Amino acid sequence: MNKNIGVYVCECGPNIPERIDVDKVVQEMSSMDEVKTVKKFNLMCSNDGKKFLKEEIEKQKLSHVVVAACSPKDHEKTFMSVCQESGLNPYLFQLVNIREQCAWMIPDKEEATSKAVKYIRAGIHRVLYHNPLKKKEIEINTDVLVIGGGLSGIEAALSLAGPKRKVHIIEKTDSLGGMAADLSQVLPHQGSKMDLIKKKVEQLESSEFVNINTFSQVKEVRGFLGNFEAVINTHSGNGGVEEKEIKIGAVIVATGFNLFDLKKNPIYGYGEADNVLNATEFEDMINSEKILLKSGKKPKSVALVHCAGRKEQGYCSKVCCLYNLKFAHYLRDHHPDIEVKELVIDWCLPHKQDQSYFEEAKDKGVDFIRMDELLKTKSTGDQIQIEFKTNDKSHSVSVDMAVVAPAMVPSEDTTKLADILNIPLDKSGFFKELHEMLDPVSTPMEGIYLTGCALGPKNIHESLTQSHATSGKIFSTLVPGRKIEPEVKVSEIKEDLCTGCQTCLSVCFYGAITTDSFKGVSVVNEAICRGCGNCVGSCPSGAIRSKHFTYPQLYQEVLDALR
Amino acid sequence: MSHQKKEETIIPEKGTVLSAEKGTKRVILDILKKALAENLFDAVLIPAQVPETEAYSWILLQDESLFEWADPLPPVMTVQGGRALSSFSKNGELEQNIAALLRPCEIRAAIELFKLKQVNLKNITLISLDCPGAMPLSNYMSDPQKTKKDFQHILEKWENSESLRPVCQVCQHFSFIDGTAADLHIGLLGDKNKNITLIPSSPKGKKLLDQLEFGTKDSVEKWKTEKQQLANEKIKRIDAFNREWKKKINQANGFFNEFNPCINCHNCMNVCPMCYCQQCYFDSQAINFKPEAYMQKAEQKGALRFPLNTMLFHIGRMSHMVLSCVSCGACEDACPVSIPVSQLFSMVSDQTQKEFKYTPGMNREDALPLQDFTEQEFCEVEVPDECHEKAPEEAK
Amino acid sequence: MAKAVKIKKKTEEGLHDFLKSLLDKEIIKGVFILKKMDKTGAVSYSLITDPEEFKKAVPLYPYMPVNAGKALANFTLLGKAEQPIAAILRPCEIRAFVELVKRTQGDFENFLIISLTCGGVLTLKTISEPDQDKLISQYWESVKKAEVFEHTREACQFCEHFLPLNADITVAAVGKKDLDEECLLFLNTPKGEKFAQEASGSSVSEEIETEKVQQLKKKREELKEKYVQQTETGETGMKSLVNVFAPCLGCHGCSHVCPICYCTLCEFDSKTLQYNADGLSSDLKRKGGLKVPSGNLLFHLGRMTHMAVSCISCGMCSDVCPVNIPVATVFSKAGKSLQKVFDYFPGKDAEEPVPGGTYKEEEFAEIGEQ
Amino acid sequence: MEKKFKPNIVGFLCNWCSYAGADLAGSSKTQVDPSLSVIRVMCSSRVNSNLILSSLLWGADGVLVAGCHPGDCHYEQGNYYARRRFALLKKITKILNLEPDRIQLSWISASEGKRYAEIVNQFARDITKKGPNPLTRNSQT
Amino acid sequence: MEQQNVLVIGAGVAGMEASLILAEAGLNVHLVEKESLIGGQTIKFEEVYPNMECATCMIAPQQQDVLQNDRINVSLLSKVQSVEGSAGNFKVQVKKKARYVSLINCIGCGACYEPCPVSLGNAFEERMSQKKAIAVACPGALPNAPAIDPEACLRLNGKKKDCSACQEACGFDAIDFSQKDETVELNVGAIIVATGFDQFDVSTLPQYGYGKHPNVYTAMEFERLYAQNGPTEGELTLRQDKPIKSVGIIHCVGRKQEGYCSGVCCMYSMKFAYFIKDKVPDADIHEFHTDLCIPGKSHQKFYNELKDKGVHFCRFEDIKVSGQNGNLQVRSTNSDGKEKSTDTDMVILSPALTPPPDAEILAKSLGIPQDSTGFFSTQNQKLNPIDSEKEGIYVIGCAEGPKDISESVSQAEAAAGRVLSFLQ
Amino acid sequence: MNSKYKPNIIAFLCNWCSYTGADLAGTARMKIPSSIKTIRVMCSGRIDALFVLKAFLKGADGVMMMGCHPGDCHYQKGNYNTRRRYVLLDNLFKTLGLEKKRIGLWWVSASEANRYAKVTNEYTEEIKKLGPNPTSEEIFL
Repeated sequence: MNKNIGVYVCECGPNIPERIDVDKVVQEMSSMDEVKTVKKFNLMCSNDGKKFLKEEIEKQKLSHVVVAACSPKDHEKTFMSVCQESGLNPYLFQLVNIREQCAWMIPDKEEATSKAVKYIRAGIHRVLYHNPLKKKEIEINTDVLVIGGGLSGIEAALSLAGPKRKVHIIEKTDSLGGMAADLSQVLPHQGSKMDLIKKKVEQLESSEFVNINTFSQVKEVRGFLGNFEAVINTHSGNGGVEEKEIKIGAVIVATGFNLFDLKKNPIYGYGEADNVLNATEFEDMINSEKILLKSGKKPKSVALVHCAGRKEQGYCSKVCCLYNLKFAHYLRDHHPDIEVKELVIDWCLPHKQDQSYFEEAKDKGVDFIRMDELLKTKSTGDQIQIEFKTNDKSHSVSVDMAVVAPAMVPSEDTTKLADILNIPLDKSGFFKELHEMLDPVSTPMEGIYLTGCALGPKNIHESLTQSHATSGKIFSTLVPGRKIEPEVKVSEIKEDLCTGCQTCLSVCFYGAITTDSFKGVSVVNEAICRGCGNCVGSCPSGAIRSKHFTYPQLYQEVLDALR
Repeated sequence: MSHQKKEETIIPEKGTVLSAEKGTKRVILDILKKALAENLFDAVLIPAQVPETEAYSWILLQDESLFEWADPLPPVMTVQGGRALSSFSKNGELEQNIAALLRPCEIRAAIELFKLKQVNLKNITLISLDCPGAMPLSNYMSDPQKTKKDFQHILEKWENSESLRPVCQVCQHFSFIDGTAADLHIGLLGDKNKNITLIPSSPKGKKLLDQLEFGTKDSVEKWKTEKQQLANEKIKRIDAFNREWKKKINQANGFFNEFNPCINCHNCMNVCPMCYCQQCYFDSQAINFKPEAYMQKAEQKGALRFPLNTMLFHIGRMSHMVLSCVSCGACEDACPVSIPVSQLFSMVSDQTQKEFKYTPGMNREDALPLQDFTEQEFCEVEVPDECHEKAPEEAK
Repeated sequence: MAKAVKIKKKTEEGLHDFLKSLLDKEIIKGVFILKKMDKTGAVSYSLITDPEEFKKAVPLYPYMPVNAGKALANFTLLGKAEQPIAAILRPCEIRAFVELVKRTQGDFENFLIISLTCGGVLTLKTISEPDQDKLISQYWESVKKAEVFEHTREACQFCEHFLPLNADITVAAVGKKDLDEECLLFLNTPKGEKFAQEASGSSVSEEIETEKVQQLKKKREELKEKYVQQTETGETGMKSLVNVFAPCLGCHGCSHVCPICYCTLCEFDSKTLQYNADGLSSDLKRKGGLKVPSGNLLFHLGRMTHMAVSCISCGMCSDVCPVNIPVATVFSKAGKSLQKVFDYFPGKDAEEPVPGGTYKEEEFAEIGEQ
Repeated sequence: MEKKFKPNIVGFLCNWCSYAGADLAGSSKTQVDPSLSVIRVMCSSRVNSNLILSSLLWGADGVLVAGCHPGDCHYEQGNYYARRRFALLKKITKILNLEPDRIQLSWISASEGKRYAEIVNQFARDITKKGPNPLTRNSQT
Repeated sequence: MEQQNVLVIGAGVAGMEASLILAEAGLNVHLVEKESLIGGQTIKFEEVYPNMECATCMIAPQQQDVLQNDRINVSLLSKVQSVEGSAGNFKVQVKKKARYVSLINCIGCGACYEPCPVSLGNAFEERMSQKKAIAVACPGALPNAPAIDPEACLRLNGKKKDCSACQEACGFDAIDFSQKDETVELNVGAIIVATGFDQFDVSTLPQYGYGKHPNVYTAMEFERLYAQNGPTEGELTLRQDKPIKSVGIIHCVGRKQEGYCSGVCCMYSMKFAYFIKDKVPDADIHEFHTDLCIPGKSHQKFYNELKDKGVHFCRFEDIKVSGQNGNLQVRSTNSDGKEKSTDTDMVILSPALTPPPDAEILAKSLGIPQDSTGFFSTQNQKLNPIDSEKEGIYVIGCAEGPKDISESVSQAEAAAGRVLSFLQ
Repeated sequence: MNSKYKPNIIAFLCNWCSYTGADLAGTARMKIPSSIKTIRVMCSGRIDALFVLKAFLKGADGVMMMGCHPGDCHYQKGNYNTRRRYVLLDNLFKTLGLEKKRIGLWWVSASEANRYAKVTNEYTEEIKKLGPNPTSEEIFL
């Protein structure tokens, strides 16, 4: 193919000529081989400029275009779309940054000019090695698999299910509802009961777009965004296991949490002293509306102990303060004869209305005791003695009953599921989000989303928000009838050269590389690859090519840098 | 995210001591013969002399008649054993049970290649033996008889000899040091040549000894002591060796002077067990340029050496495999212009591997250094030095 | 009789001066030539552009660190040289370059090719010999006498094509007694004549193929017979082939230095021929033993089918072999026979097609019809 | 013809942080030494020994690799791998007898235009002080 | 819903995320922002906790995406005036102030700043630096184009009607004094409110000495002080210049007054300690806190790490800042009534997050209530956390209450999810 | 030689002539020796010298190459190249002292079922006389 390169130097108004001798640049470039035309233009990114470029490409029958102007961050896309409109593959274009990197950085005009020449020359040499890349389109399946039938899972399923999108929800226990279904009240300061969950479950069960699988677990998930296949194991009543395969476009992990095992640390006295309860057991008491000691008597005093397992786990579980307050409210409201002592390390009430809830409890006569560290909980005859340290002094309180609030910990299947889904865990053992701040419900595997306490301790409204967030993500990426366009500048493996050492596989964060075990070579899944080039950097034999950032392309730049 | 199953390494206290009156090599061969006869293995990978010639090569031995040619410890290392093992085991699990009798450096190469998926160890039992070193291949090729005699002498005395390959003279891993990854080790030291000591170093190895009815009842102390003595001597030598090479390299153009005679045949790479690539990056078209680019370089430099990129090849190859270099010396043996490739690589790898706290081929479970990282490491390479400990963030 | 220039100087000096003046006057932009490296005695090819660097050039040094045909092809693989460059090549190197140009692996344009009547090159191993200088003066003595020097490569010792083809200028060396007094340059082409105008010598008419040269040719032909005999290939068929190649390490150095083996990835290094578990199993069952890595002979025979017809017998392969296999001799033997069958002389003409890439309808008519 | 030595420095900048930082330096009109030529790569992990070594052997007086700060990588972990590879390379270049600080790894974020300028200027000063890469005139490379 | 258009008010991190998701799903988004740039408060931060990531690196690609997305129509310097109609069919009046700079012509070269004769405090930089009447908020602002402050500009405020310094300097004919404020009417199906937060005004509490002692800083001031693209380019140069040996960081400023815990101050206060330790490793840093509120799986680790680095944590019940000649003294009382006095060179106040001042007006025009704290109230705190009292209007990010970036982004994505689910 | 010896012969057949011819032989129920194992290629020109060599070195007792008659090639001229390749192999075998009868080239057209039967039978007989390929037992290849 004949190479006809068009080189266009944008003056960017006065910005570039101020520091760069554009005419000299034009003159230098025109002597280069394979450069068909070199022209300067006042402002390439303007409409006139775009029109000019379009005409040039068509008229001069250019095979490659180099524009020397501003940063690719500013106008790479602009000019690429001009190329596209003019029938030139947009990847046969190179933008050379002579504004930010030359004109604005180098005060000496001569130096800036020669630097610009250097850069443009590199751009011309580079563009000759460009390949016309084509966007691909992949058909998608818009159905969704929700793993976990707790509150988060239910909410996500409800939000997503519709005539154009089926939702499969799988739950390992016998029924939907999860942890939240056992709570006495979810809304402490408003006091309403938790039948809403029931309503939601009913709504799900009646929906024709939802497929509920109880007693089920995922065995295998493979594929990528828009094209996953999952194998589901369902335990039937007689001990048998039924296996089925479903096709979905996205997966939502809503596997919830477990409670910290209080027996792990003797200081909580749990399991040793009678009448030391954990939060769930106390919830049950509230549900049965009977607050009684083991002996059957009503307690005279109850201690609510915060932060059990916080130190062991290394994080604050966020919700315990509030539900302890809920207990306090309940006791004061319904059993005013019971004295309530609340042993607190730090109040964690980060919501605009929670503080007032605390103030109200205070007004109701709850005795808040600050402790720096819990030392011991032991039974002394009828009573439970709790020793703790505050301001470096030891104190103790004695009560009839102690309710200990355990930390939230990852649910037991988390590690196994992470392996199945090929997504990472964080140091606390929860699933790790793609980006803690900006992408809180995504995972490195595009199309697999996380919600609720699978990600870490969360309160109910946060979990619900996240469920909606996952549905938002899925709605926008898997639109029925639309195809997805994966990144174009991805890595590519030359099978002949690949030795199958799997080095690339181990450095790829996104799991975009797999092994074809029959051929013994690595394979890039272009739908997953984001094009960072880490695999290219790791491959010793040069069997991987990162499109648009190939070795020859970069070497051309290096060579010209060294001219 | 597959997790390699851990195979435990037994710190050996007990093994089997066998009399070697018949000759060390004979005893070893007899053990293997027995194992084959009892169908503990289907074949043995072992060096053998090619009949009618002085050449040695690796054979997969199944037919008993071939034992006539087998030699567990030939005077030279022809093909690196790791490479030989890789040549037939990389494309999947073997159907046969194979025992591979390799020198320690070959075992280590095999383990490195195993990590790189170039060796499948599923049905392979690795047997290592105390290695006195090997003779330079070129010496052997020009005078096989004399070299054989010299080697026999070394093997009897277990003393250092100038006639051994330089890297063998300073080899630290000539034996089972602290948990090499072989399944069974054959100690030739310990009552030099009167006895041999079989030390199991994995459950597989132990089972093998039991199956052969040798058991593990004898103390291996004697072997241990002697081995340690020899190791101490070698460690002394290696320091001097490294110092000397550093001095040479630190001269102006030191590196280039050493590689000056290079004719770009890439023999060093082709025989290197760790250069496992189908096509070397430095042979690929990625570094081909137009004549103008070369002219430009020639003009810049006044003269441009041909073949092109010879030095890039060596330094680049070093950057690729130095962390896995087992200092086996194969490269130096194969060099037609006698460049001390292996000595140089050995010096560099010794330091680099220390930096990365990695000894290649010691352990099947260690992750390869460049496939792994920790967040707090190597902060000093960043400039300006900003080594603040980061908030704990999840690795993988 | 051919046109020539005679310079009253030691041959190597005369050539040196001639090239330097070309470079000084920028008639050529670079000289592709053997050069002594600093400090170490190593010699390698260099493309010299700086007249200062040219001082270290040793144009006629009897050493071939790489077949220069391969090096030039490497240089011009992606395009022709833009400016004139002089290249000093030995006859077999020119032939190699021609073969590569045929396969579009190089480009002849803009090269001024200078060659010599070649007395052969020393083996690679001699470079590390301590009394190298002595060896070299012995070499030149034998060249003057048109003898076969024993420390040259085996392939050189039996090389009968030591008169260059396709050279613009040929330096007389073999059998030239007064090598140390005068430099005789034969001008074979108009291009050679044009450039030679810069040489400060007198025009003469001389004969290239002197009696001495013819004698040497004959001597070498005899030697070839002898060496081929020695390899023993062909006597007992497969067994002798196996024995000849038995020490092979599989380093493929021979293919790597071979100018005709131009592939970036050799098929024998590729996955195509690797063992898989199944194949291993059946072979092992059948034979009761198996050499590994296997495919040793397949490599050598296969390589022979690929390039023996174009083998220019430069001897690089033998020289590079770490286990002293006489590769070049075996290949020369096969090559000679094949070249006869196809009536092909490798490196003669860049326009002539490679035997594998062409055919005549009427040839070998009897084959396939029995 | 003693000309003042002006080094040739190759700078590999990651697209997301360091290149943006360099742009910011430009748009803030910060003066930056012209001896560094910028090559944009998507992630610092793309820059391996092949690229750095060839730059050095082909005569770069210095090579700067800049990426996102640890933990900030657009591709999550790329820069950790880049750092490891770089640590290895530092060891390797030692035997070329080059000053080890002819190659430099720096973390430059998108907001650190000023830091970009400082790092580049300082690096250019350092390299100028060191003088040309001896390999530039080495005919063997 | 008849309308496939959505209005997003506020182009901070939440507003941008919601817009991007909706646009990707194929809806048209009107993104209305009152400032001249997008990015909200996040772009003011140098780094964000807990992983100390560079905020600009994090946000810039998102900003680019918003500006380059064909489906997102960004209106800058704009405010919502009134809203009529109901879910599925809102009619919204948006008042768009004139920028006096053409975004089409301007290329952001900055030639116009120099000649402008007027200097004034830069609000973006908490008035710690000066800007011209025509300026961008900070280097790297997006869109990369200045705006003219009509109150400061001599020509526009009438003080010097013939001033055209900037116009003359501009090579692109980008300055357009003829621009007028305008009101546009939008038809949208849903509205997402992402108006963000403001900070509690610490000058109302004299015990902290803000305004009196120059080296008492607010959190936002410190963020800019530390920022590489801020007024000191990241140098910790104090207003009353002196070396920093000791710093006091006071939490919970305004918590009592506002009646809630903002949930983020503990973490960002610790981030400050981290910054200072980085720049001045020898500095003594005192974190004065009440309850440490550090929920989330990785936050406590951050705290532990700081403690290991020698940052002092001190719980107080009552606190007071006094000072003389630039030497500051922090007097704190603990729960036992014990008093402790600490000498510092610098005090940073971490104020509560409050609703922006114009929330009330917006609440009225949208017809949705505010709760007792002044933030917009939502239907049901726990089960419908982002649905406002009015159908089709969603409240996300700090408009709903104080929260961190992660939660804001979650809510943004959730709002998009709600809208899209509704459409389905 | 054991009369029961059954050689292993690999035959590479071109798709258009020889394979059709072989098929025809089958349809006509001609007797083709069971020692022949056919491998179909599109053109005899595809029969790489390496196919032949590899088959031979792996222990095939004979290797047959078959294609269309000269001038009949479905791809115009492929078989001329095949012929040259065969000459090359043949010459190589001869020069190196290998048993050149172990390889052979035959032209068999689509209609020549008879010829196919004839050459295969003849070749099998010839190979039988020659005995097993010693290569199949050779370990040190």
